[in-house]
This record gives sequence, C-alpha cells and structure tokens, in this order.
Amino acid sequence: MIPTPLVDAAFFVFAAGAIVTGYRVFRTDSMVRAAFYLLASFSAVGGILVLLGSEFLGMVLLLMMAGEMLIMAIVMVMYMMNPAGLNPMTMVHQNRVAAVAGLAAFLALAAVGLLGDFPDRPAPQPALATEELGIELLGDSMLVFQTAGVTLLSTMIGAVAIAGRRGRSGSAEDGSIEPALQPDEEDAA
Amino acid sequence: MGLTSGLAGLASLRGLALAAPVPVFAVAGFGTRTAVQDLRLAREIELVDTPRAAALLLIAGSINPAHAEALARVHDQMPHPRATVLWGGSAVPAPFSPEVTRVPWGEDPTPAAREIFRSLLNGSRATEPPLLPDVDPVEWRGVGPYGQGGSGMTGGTPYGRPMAELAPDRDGLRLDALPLEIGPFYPRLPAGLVVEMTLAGDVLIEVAVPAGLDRPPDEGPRRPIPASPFERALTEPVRIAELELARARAHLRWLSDALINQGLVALGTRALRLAHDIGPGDAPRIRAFTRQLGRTGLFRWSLPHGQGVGAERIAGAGLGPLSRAAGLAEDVRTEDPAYRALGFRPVVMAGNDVPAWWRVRLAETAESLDLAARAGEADTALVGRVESPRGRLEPDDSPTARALPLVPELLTGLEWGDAMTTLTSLDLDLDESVTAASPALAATA
Amino acid sequence: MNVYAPIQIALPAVALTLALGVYLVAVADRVMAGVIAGSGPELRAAMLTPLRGAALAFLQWRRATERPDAGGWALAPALLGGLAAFALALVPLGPGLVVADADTGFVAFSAAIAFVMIAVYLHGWSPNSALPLHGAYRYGAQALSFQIPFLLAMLATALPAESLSIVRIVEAQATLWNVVREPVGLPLYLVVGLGVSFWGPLNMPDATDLAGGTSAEDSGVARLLWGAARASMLVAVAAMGAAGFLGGWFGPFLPGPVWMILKTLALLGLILAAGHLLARIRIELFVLVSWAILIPLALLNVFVSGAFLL
Amino acid sequence: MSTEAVLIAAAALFGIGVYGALSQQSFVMLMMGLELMINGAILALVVLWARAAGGNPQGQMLAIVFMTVMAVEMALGFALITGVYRVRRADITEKLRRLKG
Repeated sequence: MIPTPLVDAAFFVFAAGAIVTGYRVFRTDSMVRAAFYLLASFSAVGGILVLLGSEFLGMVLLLMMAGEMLIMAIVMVMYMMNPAGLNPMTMVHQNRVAAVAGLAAFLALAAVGLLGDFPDRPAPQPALATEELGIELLGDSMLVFQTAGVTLLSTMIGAVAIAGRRGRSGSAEDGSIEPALQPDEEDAA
Repeated sequence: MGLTSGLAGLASLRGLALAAPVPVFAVAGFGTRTAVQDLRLAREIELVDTPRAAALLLIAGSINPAHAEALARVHDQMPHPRATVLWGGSAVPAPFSPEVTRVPWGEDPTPAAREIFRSLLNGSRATEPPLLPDVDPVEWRGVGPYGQGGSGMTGGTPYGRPMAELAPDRDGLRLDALPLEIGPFYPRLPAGLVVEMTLAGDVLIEVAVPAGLDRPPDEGPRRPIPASPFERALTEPVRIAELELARARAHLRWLSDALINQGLVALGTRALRLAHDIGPGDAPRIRAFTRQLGRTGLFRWSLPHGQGVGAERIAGAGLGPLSRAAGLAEDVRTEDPAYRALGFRPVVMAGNDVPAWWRVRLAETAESLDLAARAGEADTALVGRVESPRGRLEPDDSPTARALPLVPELLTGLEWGDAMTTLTSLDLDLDESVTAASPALAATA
Repeated sequence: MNVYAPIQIALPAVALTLALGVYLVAVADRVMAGVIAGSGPELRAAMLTPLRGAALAFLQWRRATERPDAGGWALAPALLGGLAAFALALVPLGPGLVVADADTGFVAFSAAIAFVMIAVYLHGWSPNSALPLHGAYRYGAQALSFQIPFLLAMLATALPAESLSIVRIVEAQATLWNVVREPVGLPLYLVVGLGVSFWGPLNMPDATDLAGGTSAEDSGVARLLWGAARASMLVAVAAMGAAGFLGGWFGPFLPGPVWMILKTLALLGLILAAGHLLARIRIELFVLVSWAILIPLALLNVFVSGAFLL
Repeated sequence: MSTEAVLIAAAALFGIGVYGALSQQSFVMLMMGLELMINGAILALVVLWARAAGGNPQGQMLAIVFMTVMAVEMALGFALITGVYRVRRADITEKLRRLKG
C-alpha cells in the first residue's frame, strides 16, 4: 500500500489542481483552453476518486471525460464567433449575482461538510469495491443500470433527431426565422 | 558531473550529430525536378517534408521570381543553425544574399551539403539571419478598445489576423471557413504549383489555381538540361526504345511521389530506384511491383473512387493517361507509322477516376518497356507532336497547361486527403508547360 | 491499487523499457524501410542513424510559430509519452512482475488510450498553424470512431478472466490464448493499436499529405520528443496486445518474461511491417468502417466470448 | 485526507460550477458550469461512500447514475445547440428571446 503522507500530499495536489483549473475554465479567452482546463479539473477529481479507493469510478470518469472534452472543444470552435479569443471578451451576464450565488453555494455546502456528523464506516479494500460494484450493477441494481442504458440510447436517438438537418418535423431550414444579428460592438460593450 | 565531462558530453553529442544524414528541404526550380527527386536515394541526405525539420535549404535551378518571397519565408522557418545552398541556376533570388554557397549544375551537391552542415555545427560558419523583416501582415497596434486591433467580438483584425468568414458546410450549417494557400513549395506538389482553397472543416469548398504559374524564369535556362527525349521528338526522329524507356521512367518517378503521398514512403523509394534500374524487357518486374501495390490496399481503401471529370469534358484534350482512363483512345503514338508497325495499341480503361489513372499508368509502364524491347533500332516517324507521359505535347501546347483548368472542378467538394491524392494523381509538370510555351522552342519547330 | 514495485525501482524500469523500445522501433523501422525500398537492411547505418538524428535535434534550436499556445505545445509530447509509460506500467512481464497491478487495469488502459486523442489534439491545435490544426481535427474524427470498437475488443478479453485486472486476464489464458478463443479480437485490437500510435495506414494526424500534420511545425528537441512519444505508445500497445491476446508470459521451455518480450517484439514487427506495406486509408472510409462494421463485429466478438463462458 | 477536506473541495467545485452556470452567456460555457457542479457532486458522493457508508455498493451505483446524467446533459445540450444554431445562428443565451422555433 502507498504510505499515508504520500496519499495526503497527492490529495492536496489533486484538490488544488481541480479547483484552480475549474476556476480557470471561466477565466480564459480561448474556448479550447477552457475545455482543456475542465478536463484537467475532471482528471484531478478522477485522481481523488482513485485515492479514495473507488478505482473503477475514477478511471471511468477519466475515460469518459477525455472523449467528452474533445467533443466539447470541437463544438465550441464550431459555433463560437470568436473561438480563439483573439478579441478580448467578457461573455458574462449578472456577474455579481452569479459570484454571490456561487460563494453562497460553496459556504453552505462546506458548512454541511464541516458541521455534519457522518458515520465513520470506511469502505473495504479496492479489489472488493470493484467486484461489489459489478455484482451490484448486474444484481440488485440491474433495473437502475438498464434504465441508464435505455436513457442513453434514447438520448442518442433524440440528439440525432434534434441536431440533424431533417429535424423532428421536416427540414430544419424550412420556416425558420433568422434573428437580426445585433451589431457586434453592442455585445462587447 | 564535472564541467569537463559535461563539455566532453557536448562534444560527443556534436560528434554524433555531425555524422547524421543532412536534413535538407529541397526546392526544385525550373528543369531540376528529377535531380531533386533523386536526392531521396542519396545516403548522406535526408529529404524532409517541412523546413522546420531541415538544417539546409537546397535551391535547385532557377525559381520563378514571383515565388522569391515565398522561398524566403520557407528559409526563415528553418531552425538555427541553418544555411542555404544554390545548386545550378544563374540568379540568386532577391532576398537571399549573393554570397550563398553555390554548387555548379552537374555536380553532386552532397559533399558541399555535408561540408556546410559540418561547419554549421562546428560553429565555424554562422547561421543565416532571417531574410524577411518580422512585420505583421496588417497594422493593428493601438487600434480598437484594447489596442488589440479588433473591434467588438468578431470585427477588425485582432493581432493583424482577419477573423474567419462564415460559409455553408455540407450539412447545411454556416460555420467558419478557412482560406488557405498551398504551394509553391509544398512538398507533395510539383514545385511551383500554387493552389488557393477555402476549407470548411476538411472539405475544400472553393479551389482556384492562380494564373502565371508557368511563367519561365527571368534568367537561366529556359529548357531542362539535358532536353528530354520527348522534347527532342518534337523536332527530330528519336529512337522509339529511348522514348519508351523515358516514358516508363517518368511514370515510375510520378509513382514514387504519389506513393509517398499515400504514406508508402519505402515503396515510393523503391519505385524511384526502379526508375533508375529498369531497362527494355523489364516489364515483368513492373507487373510484379504492380501486384505488390495491389496488396497494399491502395486501390481498395486509399485512392478515392469515382472522382474523375466526365469523359465528354476531356474528349480531345489529349491528357494521356487521364484521357485513356476515361475510355478515350487518345494517343499521338497511334498516328505514328513507326508505332503502328510495332503493333502498338494504347491502354484504354473505363474507370475515369483516380484508381483508373493509376492503373493506366502502371499498365503503360509495363507496355512501354515491352515496346522498348521490341522496337530495336526503329525511330519515330512523326515530328511536330509527341505523346509525352502526360499526354499530347506540341511546341506551343502542353498537357499540363490543358489539365490545370480542370483542377478547381476536380477538387471542389473533396475532403483534404482525397483532394491531395487527386492532385498528385494528375501528374502535373509545370516545367513541361514552361518549355512548351517557351518561344525558343516554338521557333525551332 | 496494488503497487508491487517500489517507486524508485518502478520508474527507472518503465523509463528504461520505453527508451529501449523506442530505440528498437527506430532501428527496426529503418531496417524494414531499407529492405522494402530495395537498398538492403544496412544494419550499421540503421543502428547509428537514430542516435545521430537525436543528437542533431539537441543542437537545433526550437522555433516557435506566431502566437502559439506554448504551454500546450510543450505539454503534448510529455502527455503522450506519459500515457505510454502509464499503459506500460499496467502490463505484467511475468507472474508477479508488474509495476502496478490495478484491479481496473483494463479501464485504466482504456482511459490512457482515450487521453491519447487529447494529446494529439493539443499537439495540433497549439502551434496555431493550418496544417497541424487540420491534423488535429482529423485525429478527432478518427479517434472518436475507433474508441468504441477498441473498448469492446478489449472487453471480450476481460470476460474469460472474470476480472478487469490485466494480470488476471493473462492468467485466464493459461490453457487457451485469447487469440484462439476470440479470433476477431486481435485484428480489431491491432487496427486500433495502429490508430492509437497513428502509425502506417492509420497515420492520419501526422500524414504525408499534410506535410507532417500535427508535427509539421515542430523543430529540434520537440520534434524528437514527439517521435519518441509516438514510438513508446507503439511499444505499450504491442505489450498490452501480447498480454491481452497472446497469453502473456505463458509458453513452453523459456522463462515467462522471455516469452512476454518475444511476443511483444512479434507484435511490434507486425505493426511496423504493416506501416510500410499498407497504404493510408481514406478518413471517410475509416470512419464509416469503424461505425458500421467494426462496432457490430466487436459486439459479436463479445457475444461469442460470453456464449462460450455460459 | 480527511472526509471534511474532500467535502470542502467538492463544495468549492460545486460553487465554481454555480458561478459559471449563472454568469456565462455562451451555451457551451454554461454547460461547463453544469459539468463542474456534477463533478463536485460525484466527489462528495464517493467520499461519503468510502468513509461513511461502509462501502455500500449502491453509493458507487449512484455515482454511475450521475455520470449517465452528465452524458445525457452533454449529448442533448450539444444537440440543442446545433439545432438552435441551425435555425437562429445564435450561440449565446441573450440571442434566444423566444424558445419557440
């Protein structure tokens, strides 16, 4: 087993990394950089999950997020007017309200974490954890697992139907109204 | 580690590096295409695809003066330490220093390249400074709300770079389009060819070839030295055996470049080696090589199918293998009594797409070697026009000049990889076009 | 995660294996290229040239493009090389001879493979130049297409082992190798292996028709490192293939680790030869084949393997 | 690595996510905020599973459900963005004054 001080050090590195990169997501001009910062944040959380003994979840999180963030970067480059962030932009609204809400959420949840009284019943060794999860997935929670699968399938079908050129009801181009684009200066102001 | 051992390590690093093959980015000027291609077989030289990987810039022959600035830009992209070697050619292109090392045409540039490389690494020769001033394409400093040259979110030219324009993609979305110009020194294209394109994602939605690419260089020879047998055949009878061997070699040289474009670098080098090795009667070797190429999956998954122009569109254009792959039996050789006496029949196929172009050329390579073996001492009987490896060549008209206008319609709508494959499969040769248009040649005919 | 080897032994061991592997790949690739090109193996030159080229790379200066993302550009080769090292650390050389026997070794390996596309995208995006960027998007399309067939092909090896641990997957092949048990698995895995190390017919991001693609703007040490990272990915893929499909350390007469190395070398040879003898596949065709043929094939493979276990 | 420390890290991630989801104009950036919130939730869930629930496998099961939610949110989000862009050519929330097509 890895000695505890090493685990502690790793946790602090991962936690600081997750929070800093998570914050950087909203503080960078380039969309691709934002996606990569978010991926870094997820990777750090994946690392913490592994430290906590939930190896399977940590690795699955990494596996999932790598693909997801690549798609996210591509989607942003596709649709953003200024994906490289060449022109400085502040694409935020209600900044103050949002900051207060974010801080309030943090304080409330942290208070719960600090003040809450959680039972001290540690989980078993990782090997057992993975095995137990497998048995749970295909045993008692089979219904949940299958529901998740069906949900994903219907999501796939729904997403294709929404995004496709031939939309849910006929061609997406028919009968659509294109809004007048506001002058760009107004957006930046 | 002490200072001495550190220095010794550095010295041995240098010693090792000195023996490395010289990474050369070669630029083929007028009439030097085959000589530059042959550098791929030189053991001492490694031809690289990008100036970023090169230590030496080798400029062979004379460059179209319109491309001098592009050449300087290639030079400035090379990492230090770097140097330029001029091989043949009479004029030094404008921004280059006249003191550039020269190697006379006809001499092997390898020893000179090795020597310069050695002195560069030794430090006895200074690396070359950039040729172009470091300026932004557009003035932007101090413009706009943040002094970044832009305005708003998508306006202006932030940092001197124009923002992307929108263009419809093939899925009906309006997304950013990327204007891009490749050439005149893109490693996969014949030297001097420039293609201007607009990319929507990986699809070429607009393609243009600028005019004036086949302008002869201001100075220096107007015709390749030595003149190709095809060019001589325009004015005088030439041995059929020589002409057909030259045709087979030209096809193999094209094949070498085209195979490298498909990722088959080793087999491309093999094709180039074959171009040197083969003689009359070697048709079985070519057929065996063709079978080996079939096993690479080239025709099955690498070449785009069904991407040709209509047969009626190129009827009468005399585009050689392209015409014959479209089912048109166009071949100047059928008009030549000497060829008819040999029982020559052109290779005609009905695919009219890139794989068919390849198959026709490969079959013609073998056929030419057969003809060369059968022809004995026979000379051509037709003077004034000749079937070059690319089609009907006349004193004032070349197949490349006729094929260039087809490029935009052939490439528009293709994915980048397919477009590059189609472009290399056309076997364009601007030198031939320059020579044909050269007044000196027209006068002698 | 059970760590068998202490970190001060494990790190150098993995690094040394990778360095040797990268050198071996460079030499073998040159020898094969020489033989196929018709200039003969030229063994001496093949052994020295990679070292000489590497030395030269250290003497050449790095050159930046205009306004690149310098951090991302520097990170990309390190990330790719690190992923290769991570993947290699999961592969057992013999019974008990493994750096990290993760209980979820299979998922960890898959995560590493998924991160390869991040490394390649970063490498192509960060130089701020058209050809590398094109290579990056190409790899996005390519990698997203082969992820699912890859996962399914690997998944079928975990079924007979009843575990996600690579060591257990090898142990389950004591009597019957997976290559026999599920004949579709290894070819599927090799297709993806070529894609992960973007080698030969599946080298789309760094293709010759893009003049080097994502590495077109690399110079000096950066170019060297990217090449080394690619080669180490190839080594890791071959090693994992040997463990997952060719029975790992099992084999008669010779000791286990020797078998493991021999099998890895055999797979490496196969991949390198494919790189020289197969033409690059068209990206559109590859995407189509991945979604329409490889996924059903891989699913069938899983079903058949499952049916045998019942 | 105490349970409290992990919970505070999770709360911080969630808070940043709330800030991002509320303040960002761009659809995709908004989704990034949502993702960060789920990220924090998964972290809190797993630490409670590991430390307080005695390793009840249903804890991990719940995390898997969270990840499914994340995947669904991404897929539908991207599909909606594509659909909206196709029709309205809008990529920020302010440009959508009406949600009807």
